[in-house]
Amino acid sequence: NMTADQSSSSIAAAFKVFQQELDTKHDKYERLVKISRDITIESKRSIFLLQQDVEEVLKEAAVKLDGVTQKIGLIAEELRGEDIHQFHRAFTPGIQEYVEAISFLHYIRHRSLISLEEINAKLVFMKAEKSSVEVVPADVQVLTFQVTPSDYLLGVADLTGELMRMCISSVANGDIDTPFQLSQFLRQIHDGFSYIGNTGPYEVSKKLHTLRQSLAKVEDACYALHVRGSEIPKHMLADVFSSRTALIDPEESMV
Amino acid sequence: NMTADQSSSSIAAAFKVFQQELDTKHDKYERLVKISRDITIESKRSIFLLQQDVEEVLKEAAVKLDGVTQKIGLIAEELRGEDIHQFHRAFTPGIQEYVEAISFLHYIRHRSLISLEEINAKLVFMKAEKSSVEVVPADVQVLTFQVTPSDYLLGVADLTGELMRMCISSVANGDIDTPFQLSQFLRQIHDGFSYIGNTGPYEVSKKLHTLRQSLAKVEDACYALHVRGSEIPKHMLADVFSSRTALIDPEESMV
Amino acid sequence: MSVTEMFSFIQGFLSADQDVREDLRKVVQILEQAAREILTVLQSVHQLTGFKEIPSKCAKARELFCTVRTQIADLKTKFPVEQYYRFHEHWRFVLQRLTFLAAFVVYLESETLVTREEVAQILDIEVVREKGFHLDVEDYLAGVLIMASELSRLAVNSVTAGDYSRPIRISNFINELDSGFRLLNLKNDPLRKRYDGLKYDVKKIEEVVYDLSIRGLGKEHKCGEDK
Amino acid sequence: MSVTEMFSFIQGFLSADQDVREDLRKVVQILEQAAREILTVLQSVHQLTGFKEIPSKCAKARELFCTVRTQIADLKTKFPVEQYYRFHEHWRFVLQRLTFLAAFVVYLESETLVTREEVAQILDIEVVREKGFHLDVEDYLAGVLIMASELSRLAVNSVTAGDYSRPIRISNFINELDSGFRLLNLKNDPLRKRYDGLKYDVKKIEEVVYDLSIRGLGKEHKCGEDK
Amino acid sequence: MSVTEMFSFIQGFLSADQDVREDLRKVVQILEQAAREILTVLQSVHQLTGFKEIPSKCAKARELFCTVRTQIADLKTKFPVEQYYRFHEHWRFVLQRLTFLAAFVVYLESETLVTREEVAQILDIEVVREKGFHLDVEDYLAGVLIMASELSRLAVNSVTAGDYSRPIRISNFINELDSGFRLLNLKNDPLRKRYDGLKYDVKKIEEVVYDLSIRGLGKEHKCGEDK
Amino acid sequence: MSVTEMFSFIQGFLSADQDVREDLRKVVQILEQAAREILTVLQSVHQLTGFKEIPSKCAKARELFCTVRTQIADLKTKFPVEQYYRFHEHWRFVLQRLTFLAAFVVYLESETLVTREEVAQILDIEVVREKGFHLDVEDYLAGVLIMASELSRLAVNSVTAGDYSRPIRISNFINELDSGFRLLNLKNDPLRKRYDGLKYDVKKIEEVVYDLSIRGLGKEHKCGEDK
Amino acid sequence: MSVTEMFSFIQGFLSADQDVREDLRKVVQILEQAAREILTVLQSVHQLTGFKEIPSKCAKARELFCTVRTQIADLKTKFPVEQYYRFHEHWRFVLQRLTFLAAFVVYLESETLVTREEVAQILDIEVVREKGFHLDVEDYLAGVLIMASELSRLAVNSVTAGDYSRPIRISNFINELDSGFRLLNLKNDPLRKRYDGLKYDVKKIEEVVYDLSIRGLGKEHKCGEDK
Amino acid sequence: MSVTEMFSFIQGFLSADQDVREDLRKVVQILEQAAREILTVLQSVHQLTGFKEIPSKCAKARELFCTVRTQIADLKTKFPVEQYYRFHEHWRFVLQRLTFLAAFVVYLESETLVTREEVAQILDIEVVREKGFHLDVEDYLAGVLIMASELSRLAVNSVTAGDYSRPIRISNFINELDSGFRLLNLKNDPLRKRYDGLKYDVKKIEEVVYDLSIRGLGKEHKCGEDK
Ligand SMILES: [Mn+2]
Ligand SMILES: [Mn+2]
Repeated sequence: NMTADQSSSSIAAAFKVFQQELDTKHDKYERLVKISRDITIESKRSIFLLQQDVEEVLKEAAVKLDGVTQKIGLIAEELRGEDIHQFHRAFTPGIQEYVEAISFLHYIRHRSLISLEEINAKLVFMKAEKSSVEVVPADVQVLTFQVTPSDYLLGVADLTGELMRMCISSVANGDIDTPFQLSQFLRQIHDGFSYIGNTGPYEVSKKLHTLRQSLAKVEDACYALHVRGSEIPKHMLADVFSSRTALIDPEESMV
Repeated sequence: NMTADQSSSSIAAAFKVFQQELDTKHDKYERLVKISRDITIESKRSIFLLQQDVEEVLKEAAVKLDGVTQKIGLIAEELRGEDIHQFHRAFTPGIQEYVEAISFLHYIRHRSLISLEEINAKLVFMKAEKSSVEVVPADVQVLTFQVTPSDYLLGVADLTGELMRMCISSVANGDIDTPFQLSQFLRQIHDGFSYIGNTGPYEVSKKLHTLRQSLAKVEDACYALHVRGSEIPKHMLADVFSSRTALIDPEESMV
Repeated sequence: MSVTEMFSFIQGFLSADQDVREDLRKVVQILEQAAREILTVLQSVHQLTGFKEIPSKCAKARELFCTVRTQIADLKTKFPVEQYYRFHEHWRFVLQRLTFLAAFVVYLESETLVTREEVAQILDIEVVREKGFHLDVEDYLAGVLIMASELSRLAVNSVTAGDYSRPIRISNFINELDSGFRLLNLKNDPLRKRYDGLKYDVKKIEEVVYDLSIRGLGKEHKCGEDK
Repeated sequence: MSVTEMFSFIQGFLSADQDVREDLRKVVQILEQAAREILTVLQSVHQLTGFKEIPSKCAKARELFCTVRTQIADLKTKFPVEQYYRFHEHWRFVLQRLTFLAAFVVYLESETLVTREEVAQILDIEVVREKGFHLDVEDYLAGVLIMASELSRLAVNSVTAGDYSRPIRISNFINELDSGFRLLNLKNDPLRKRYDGLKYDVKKIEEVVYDLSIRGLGKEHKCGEDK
Repeated sequence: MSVTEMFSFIQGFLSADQDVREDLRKVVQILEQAAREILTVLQSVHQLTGFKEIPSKCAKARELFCTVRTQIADLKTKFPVEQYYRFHEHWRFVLQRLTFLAAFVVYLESETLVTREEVAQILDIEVVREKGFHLDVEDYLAGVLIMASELSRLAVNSVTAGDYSRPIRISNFINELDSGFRLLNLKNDPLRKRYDGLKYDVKKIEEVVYDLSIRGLGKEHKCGEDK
Repeated sequence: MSVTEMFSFIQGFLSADQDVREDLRKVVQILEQAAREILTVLQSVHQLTGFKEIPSKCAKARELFCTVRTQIADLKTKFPVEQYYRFHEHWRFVLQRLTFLAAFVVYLESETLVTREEVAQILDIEVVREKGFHLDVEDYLAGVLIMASELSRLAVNSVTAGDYSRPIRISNFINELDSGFRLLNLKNDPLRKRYDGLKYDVKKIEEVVYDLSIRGLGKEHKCGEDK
Repeated sequence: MSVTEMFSFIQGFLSADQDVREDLRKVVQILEQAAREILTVLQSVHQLTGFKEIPSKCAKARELFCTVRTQIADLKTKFPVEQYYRFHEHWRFVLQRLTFLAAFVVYLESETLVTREEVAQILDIEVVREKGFHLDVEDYLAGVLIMASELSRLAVNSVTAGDYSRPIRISNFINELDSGFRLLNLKNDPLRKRYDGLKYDVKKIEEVVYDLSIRGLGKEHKCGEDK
Repeated sequence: MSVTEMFSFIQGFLSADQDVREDLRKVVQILEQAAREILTVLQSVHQLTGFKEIPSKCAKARELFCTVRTQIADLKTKFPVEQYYRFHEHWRFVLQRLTFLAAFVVYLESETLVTREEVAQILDIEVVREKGFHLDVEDYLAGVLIMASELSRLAVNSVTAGDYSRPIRISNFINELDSGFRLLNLKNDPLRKRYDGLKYDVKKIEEVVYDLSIRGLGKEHKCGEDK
């Protein structure tokens, strides 16, 4: 029985180590889930602001998104020295929503698709080490977070839904340029996803149907604009929309 | 256009109020979800401790569960003056897990089913009002939380799974009384759920199958104990298990 | 308390709950019937001949709301008032329909957006939860969105009926409404979906206005009628 | 970067990913074959005649682990080492099987619980993630639990083969293991399910011990062999 | 009676039931083919050239309904008449399609809503269940709703074919139909879903009428026919 | 008849149908309550102490079937008897449960398989459809299969209660039942699924008999029957 | 060729295909009935009295396989032989059942594993696909696994019937079978799932042997037969 | 032959099968890549500027079909030709996509419906199963239906690009296709579901033609073709 006790304590000791390891991992996972939820909510709110397409609101959204970026910094901190893929499921919803928001802001400002590099370039964080209480600049550490290509793809897939909403709003506001621009852009994204086809992650395939529907809505909107526009001579067109289009700020005013 | 502006501002003013109302609700919902997740995790950990059936571990679990109770206090605080059913979906998973844990502890201590009243009696919280900084006892406010009968039922349904685990452990430990007690108890719960049948919430019906399986496992265990026990004269039985059963503490030692 | 007693106790609670729900289902079904009747009255505004009759149709609808009030009063007696959200799903849909109808009547009468207070008054319910059976803000907003869609239909039919100024007024109104909704942080919930539909309504109305403007229709009327 | 370029870039990444997975699938399939071969060797301990041959069977199994090490070495070259968890699902199952086999060999040899370090050594992998391709703690634990189930079978077959002391030693060992697992806060995950199975193994072995004890079998042997 | 005898006896029951269902499946398949043929005949009314041929197409369809009647007569012989609802699912779908086709023919001929009695007559079945194989009221309504959707398509294609008055008549007809349905208290069943589609058809047709109206098309006809 | 009149007329039909269904739902709910009460009475036979009380429990259950008969009599009045299959789904489930309960009582009393005639008599309904409200053969079979599963539980608990002969009798009974079902040509329907469960019950009971046999328990009875 | 002609032509294809499937369904249903009859004959070996009758039961089963051969001959005529895999799903299930039955007969007769060749001969079909309607290797394996599960039941019932040596022979046989399957590299398909069930059968039979061994039952027989 | 030998032999079979499937997966993956490339080329016809380039795009697509032919030639070598239906699922999806692409090219070039023969020729496969690797009729139909949906998109985008005659031609083409499909007796299978989508495409295109017609757009072309 002596030996049993001894070996028992050795097994017990080993399992106490396992216990700590598992609990640490689980707690970290749980913290990441919570950060991810926050990121999702704030990103969604930013997107909602962005749909309003008014300069000051855009600024507000940009500020909100900077806050989100800081939250991603918290994820980066949790993952310091970890294998990002071990905890990926915990934060992927938040990151996807962030990609959707940031790429939407980027499109509004630049009328182009933000690249994965550009997103990742935003996710570099300077952290003052806690070791020394005084703020010594030399003690600053750089932390980065890398969005995976899959999360990027999934975020962009969701972006197309927002672009469709933006297109319909533009049509409703009598803005005739944006819909055509958007249809061009959306078609490119659609063709891109067609090109990737089923080689991408499974979730992308699931979103493809919605993407097609969004594209159809945008193409229908352009069609409607064109058909209606066909009824009067071209030179009158500008006149008809002049009062409204003036309200839409030209692109160059923002960067 | 003047009137349009005026009415516009009145609509805008109204919608700003709605915005605040919706955001407040959403934020509260989100906070409740997070508390609920914490409650779930801590309850699960308590249950795990309880499965060990060792006096000091029981105490540790009880302490952990007191912590969970305090977390439910946070929910009660969030719901102060609210309609509990408006946010019910946010915290029902946590509460169900708490019911499972607290009723398990109760069974271990008293070998009986904790009642809904007994659970609710634990969920009374004294809160010192923040208004005055000094701690004046007169300024204490009583907050309560009421577990719904459905959440109670769902928690008890999950309890049966833990009871089954406990039964198998007891058999494995050579404890011959507990399995028969448990089979009796589990049969009562099973009959209770049969009695309720499909009049209960939908989720209960879903759990009924698992409950039946748990009961079958416990009945099989008792059957196995009996069949094995049948091979030797009754008076020898005690002898065989004596060394082990001594380790199992008698009920009266705890309360 | 024994296990059996405990389950009897719970069973009692569940039975009571089922009875409440059974009662609610019945009252709500009657309410839905009433709502459909009001809708039938108001539908006639889309007809060629219906435009002149708007005031009388609105008056008729207002009358029918009396019945609705009685029925809602009945509904209130069927469950404990503090448990509003427990049974919310039962009347949610019909309350949104009734809000839509109230909002439509008010719009037809005064071309203004009904306030939550007004809807509450028309239905004889509360605005604030603490005061009693109330109109949830999301249900109010849903009702308003249903009306927006009805207005886009009205804009189309106004033109058919030869009224070229109404679409322009509807357009202004819907635009204001849209601005209001833009202020809200809607989640991915049913309300958000409905709000996405608003954009299509705005678009449709804008198309009507466009059709009128390129034909030089409606301009003179608008001036004449607006001021 | 244009949209097209961006998608080409991503497509490149995805293709690379697919290629890695294709490679992993192949190596893992070979590993599974090797694991099945080791299992076949060790299965013979359940046979009536197998008990005397345990040492030679263990030696044979140890030999076969050489091949496994070579194959794992190959596996490691198929993906970037820091992306262990990205492809974890590919080898998770086979690694648990191999852990089981290693644990079984070690138990048969010395009646002790293999440590994570020992498994890592037998498979020529790391314990600590930072150092390289490692054995995840959950996979180690899963492997140990598979062994527990095999031991309950061994306890049964030992009796059939006339070895009455082994079940008692297995019983003690499994009880210790059970105590160890009780320390862990397992979530509702696959590991928890497997651990629930452990209780049945404990139960089965306890039944065997009981059967022996009421027949007065094994007692004398236990004393004789244990000390 | 022994258990074996009883089960042999029961097998008799089950076989008979399976045979009936097999027979029904075959006859229904033939009926579906006939329905598709009638549809093909009627589809041509949507073509540019089809409008003049409506009478001849209707006549042709009426002829094809003869075959349908023969097939339904055959269907009736395949099962005991009182067990209509036991096998209802087998022919439910095709009966709705046939109702739609009958309703469409009648509308094209006379621009009226076919009654249940008329459909029953066309298919040579009963209206009242007690009298024999009958047309269930819900199936009749479903058929009518399918026609409504076909009419919205017809309105669109009428304009393309240069017939500007037909859409206006369709619009009036559909509005009347909509009012009719609003009298019904439909539950959340397939019929309710189909009825929700009617709203879309109403709106679509109104938009066609709007398009004509704003362009001043069809005015002369409307006056002429309306008054 | 105008469209409005026709639809009003149809609404009459629909309302009548909905009223019937509402009535049926209520009666069935009460029947389910009664069935649950009988179940509660019979479930006590699984208790350790319940075996001696089987006769009194059966008597009690028989009494409760009186109430069931009254309720079924009430059910029959709620719809035209020839429309049995139209509303079949409403009572199908509860009739299967009641068949199970009747079969269980009969088995406990006489250890024989209840015939469809007996069940019909206990519930005071018909066997032959033509004669009135009857017990559909598939519902009868479903009820019998539910009982088979309850018997496998009873076999286990009999042993625990020290009754070693009952499992052997149950085993013979279930084997006979299994042979009976093998005569049937079941399709891939719910009944087939339930029948697949019977195989598990057969095996389970055989293992109980095995456990008794290997320990020489219940021998005296077995000998008596075997030789 | 016009579009219409082409589609008429295609309809010919589709009809032919549907006819073939209809025919296959019917023949397969008859085959299933035959398989159930053979099963009923063989089931009696599980009965107390059945052990002595094994030879006569096997002979009876062999006879019934004649009918099966005729039916399979009929099945072969229903489709072009090269399209075996096009219609495979139709007969796959019944062929697995028949393989199980053939394997069970052969085991009962000679306690050996039926080969694929033997099954093919019993069913009068081919082993090699090129030669005609054949027994797919996966279907053969599935049939063998069904038998393994039946043997674990037989081991249990042998003991009940007092035959203590049979379980030991079954145990050896099943172990050999298990080793055989361990040579196979099964994917995550239905076969793999069934094979996972084999582990349970192995364990179950080992426990039966254990039960005999610890009670000193069957020893004398074992010696006598083993050596 | 011992059990081990037999299973080793069987493993040979299984490995061969798995190797074939592995090979097929790879070739099909490459084919899918090629199909996506052709799609990318053809999708540019939806661009505003893409209409003039249709001939050059078609030429480019035709070129890419050369590669496809080589890959299909490779595919054919990977399995015995008579086992087409055994492995059908592997290439079914990609063959439908390629049929769609071939049909789309042919339509863009000549505005005719590609025949099965033409598709077979473009892919360098057979029409008749007996002659070798062929295009299954259901896969051909599925591919045609995918094209129909693409054409409805093309009709919309043609108008946006200012081409008003194309939609009218597409409308006629789709109507003919719809008539063709109505000749088929499709079961409740994937093809039937796809065909239900065709109705939506027909309607969509008719609405485009309507929009043009009511605005007098595309008249000149229409007149030319109509009369
Ligand atoms: Mn979004
Ligand atoms: Mn639990």
